Amino acid sequence: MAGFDKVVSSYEEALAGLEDNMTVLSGGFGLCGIPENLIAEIKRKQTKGLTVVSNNCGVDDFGLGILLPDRQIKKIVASYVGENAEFERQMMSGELEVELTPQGTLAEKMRAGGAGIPAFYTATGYGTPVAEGKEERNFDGRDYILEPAITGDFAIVKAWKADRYGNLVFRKTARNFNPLAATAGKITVVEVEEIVEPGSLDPDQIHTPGIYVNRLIQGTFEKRIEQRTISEAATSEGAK
Amino acid sequence: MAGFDKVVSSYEEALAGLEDNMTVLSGGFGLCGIPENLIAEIKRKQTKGLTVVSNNCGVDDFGLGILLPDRQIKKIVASYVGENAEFERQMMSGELEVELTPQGTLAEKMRAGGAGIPAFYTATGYGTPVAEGKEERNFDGRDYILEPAITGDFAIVKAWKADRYGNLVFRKTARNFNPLAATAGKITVVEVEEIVEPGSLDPDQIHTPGIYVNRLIQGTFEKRIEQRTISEAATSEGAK
Amino acid sequence: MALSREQLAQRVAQELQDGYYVNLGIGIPTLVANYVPEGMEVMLQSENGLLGMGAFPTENEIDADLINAGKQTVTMATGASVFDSAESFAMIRGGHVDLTVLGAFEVDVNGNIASYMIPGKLIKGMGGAMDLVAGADNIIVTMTHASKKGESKLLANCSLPLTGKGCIKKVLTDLAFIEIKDGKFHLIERAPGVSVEEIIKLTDGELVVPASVPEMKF
Amino acid sequence: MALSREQLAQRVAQELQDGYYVNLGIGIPTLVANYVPEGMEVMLQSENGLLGMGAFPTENEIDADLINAGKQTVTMATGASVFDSAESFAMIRGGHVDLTVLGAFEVDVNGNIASYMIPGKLIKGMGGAMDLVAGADNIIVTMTHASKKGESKLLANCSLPLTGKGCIKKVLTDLAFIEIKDGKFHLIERAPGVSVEEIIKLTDGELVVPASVPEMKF
Repeated sequence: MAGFDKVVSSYEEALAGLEDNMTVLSGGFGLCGIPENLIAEIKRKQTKGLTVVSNNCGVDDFGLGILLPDRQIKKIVASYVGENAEFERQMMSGELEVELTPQGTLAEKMRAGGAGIPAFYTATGYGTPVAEGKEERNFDGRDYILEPAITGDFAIVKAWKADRYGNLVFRKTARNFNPLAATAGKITVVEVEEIVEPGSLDPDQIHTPGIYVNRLIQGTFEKRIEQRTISEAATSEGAK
Repeated sequence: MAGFDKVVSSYEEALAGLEDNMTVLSGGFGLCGIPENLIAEIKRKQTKGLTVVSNNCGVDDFGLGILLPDRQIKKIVASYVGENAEFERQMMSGELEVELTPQGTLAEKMRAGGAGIPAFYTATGYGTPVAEGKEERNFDGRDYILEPAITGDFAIVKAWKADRYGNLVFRKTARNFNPLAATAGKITVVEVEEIVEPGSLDPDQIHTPGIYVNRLIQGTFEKRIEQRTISEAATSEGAK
Repeated sequence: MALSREQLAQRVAQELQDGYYVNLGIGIPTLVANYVPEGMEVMLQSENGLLGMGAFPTENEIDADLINAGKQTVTMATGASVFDSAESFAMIRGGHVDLTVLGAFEVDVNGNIASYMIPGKLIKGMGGAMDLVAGADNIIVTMTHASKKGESKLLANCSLPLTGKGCIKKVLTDLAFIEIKDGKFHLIERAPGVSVEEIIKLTDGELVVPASVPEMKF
Repeated sequence: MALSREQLAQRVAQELQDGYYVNLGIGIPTLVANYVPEGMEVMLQSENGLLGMGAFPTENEIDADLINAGKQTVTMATGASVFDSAESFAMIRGGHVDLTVLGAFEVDVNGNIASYMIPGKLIKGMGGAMDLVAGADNIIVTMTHASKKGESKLLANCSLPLTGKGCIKKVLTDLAFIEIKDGKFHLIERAPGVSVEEIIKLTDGELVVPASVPEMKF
């Protein structure tokens, strides 16, 4: 099984080879489904000058936000960055370069990067600041802009379960950008809640085939909740 | 449940509105995972002048091949068409227009059609007859061609299971082009082996969300095998 | 009188149809889910990757792996499905969502919308808004008709950076329901007790006013 | 002596590495699976949507829903996964497959390959071949060195319509193992008992021959 066994034994090994000024793609939406221990390892390593591609940049003390205080991130490509005071400070002062990218375009750019498609046209962002410097083109009477693919030196991914071959299954909306980041990293590193033996997962129900995965590690997760919202029915039930 | 219940009661109803000269996208690879009863209904209806988009065109007496004798297909977009004598005759005589498209490009064109992407670049086909008349472009030192998306008036799809809302699950390699065709039809019609109640399928394990499905019907399937290949071990075991 | 947030949501809900797949933005649009007419079913799409969003969870149901696009904990409705972000926006960009409801800072007579950035003040990002306005045929923008200072948000030309160009056809404000076509606003309905004159006064872009403008019904 | 089909497959198998994901074309390439070296594991990709193709099924295992790209009934290996055709070619086009082995009619000194059409005679289509040659870095073409009439298939310029341009770097024929670089064929190994002269005679494109050309070992 050696050839396809992707399991590594430490977070240090998981991110071996990650160097200053590399590009890192990260899965996660808000704090949901983020590779929290891999991010913590990047902080521990003190890798600097990173370009990070991720839908969001965490909060001040969790997720990608923890890489901000030591100025480990040089540039971030994201769709929404509004939950983070230090982020705002660095962005406003020009210390942090921010490339705002529409969420669907960001997802599609990662998919394209993994799928060998160098660029695609989309109507999203036409006529807006996102279109600046991009080719515009009309197809069948509608205007589109050309968006290039994104790839990364590393992709860091959080899945629910994996087999040792790196076949991945995600859970609920913690899936989000994770399968896309997984396809577009030169080295794709995945942390999961549970590793099972090959053959335990139904082949029809694997979200990310192991061919995309280089390294795999089992971790424990805080899974912090950003907006804890309870139904009124529940509150009244809770008061019973 | 009425609003999302996609189940129709007859194949006639399933393909109501299909008219001469329309474009039909079909799932299936060879004879595997083809919407065989929907194809039979098109024959029964005697709809003519169709443009059919499908990886293959069946065999003489099964699959899309049964639409050839009555000249129901005007044009086919496919990647491989080699299993069919009548097909070859019509193609050679010029009665049938054939647009050969690389398999991966065909799949991606359908996906793009469903995803609102009018065109994408791919290296597949650069410098070959497939590139004729298409824009060529260099990205990062490599040459690519521009491929437009495909959509259809109808998509005909075969899935394994569905709930009444049209959430689909495919089985093994009968998945192939089916999920892609499903996204790119103005009207997507799906036939399945089993219809279950909404809530019975695991939301994490639905291959095609019901939003893409307009009509759903339960059928019985011959599932003809094109190349019945048995392992030698099995044969010797069989001889025991 | 100007509509309340709840009335805005109620009026939008009148545009729903049985079997609609709907994407509701953050804020007032979210409230629309509370006013789905009796006997009608709609399915809510959340662009982080969920079709069939349910109610907020009870304490016991809370699941960190199940949130909506506003990052709130949610549940799944019967018949829900989950998918990745590329699939979610394939659905949106490909025009498969029947109705999209979202807020805005400004809208203009050419159907342009500005909703995501106030230069120098607010730069949080567009999230999925640019994809939503580019992908949907049927969009309702909900917003107040004018700022607290009385400055119109229905303009001849948007002054803020655009979220989308030429993609808005329907705007519901606290004062009026307005359609956009041929480079003009068209007054369709007014809020109960709000005069046509008041609407005209607070609308900067060219407004076509028919002889009779019915009041909204609730 | 010219290699047999089995020897061709055996020689290709020597290029395998433990943990390789491999796509094997129809014909001789398919046989490579029979010669995976002891103690090594490879996983076979079948472009109709299967990673981890297993052996042919027994009578009892036959499943019409489980075929390979050659439309043969197959089984799944341990750890297999199934996906749709867009995902399958995302994998191929994105360069994730470690080794691709396929047949051809002609190859030329510029790495061009013709394998899918003989105008006026054979027009079956390219299937996945154009995607495979465009997507893979590491491709081995297997074919006979010359036609039965003795016409070379290793040319200065392909005469048939191309399947891919400038994408082939390794060719294994029944006579020789050849690499393509700088617009020339380079003779790397010869089949046991086959003379360098014979290879030169049957190679139309420019062939670089080193002082000593080792025989293939099996």
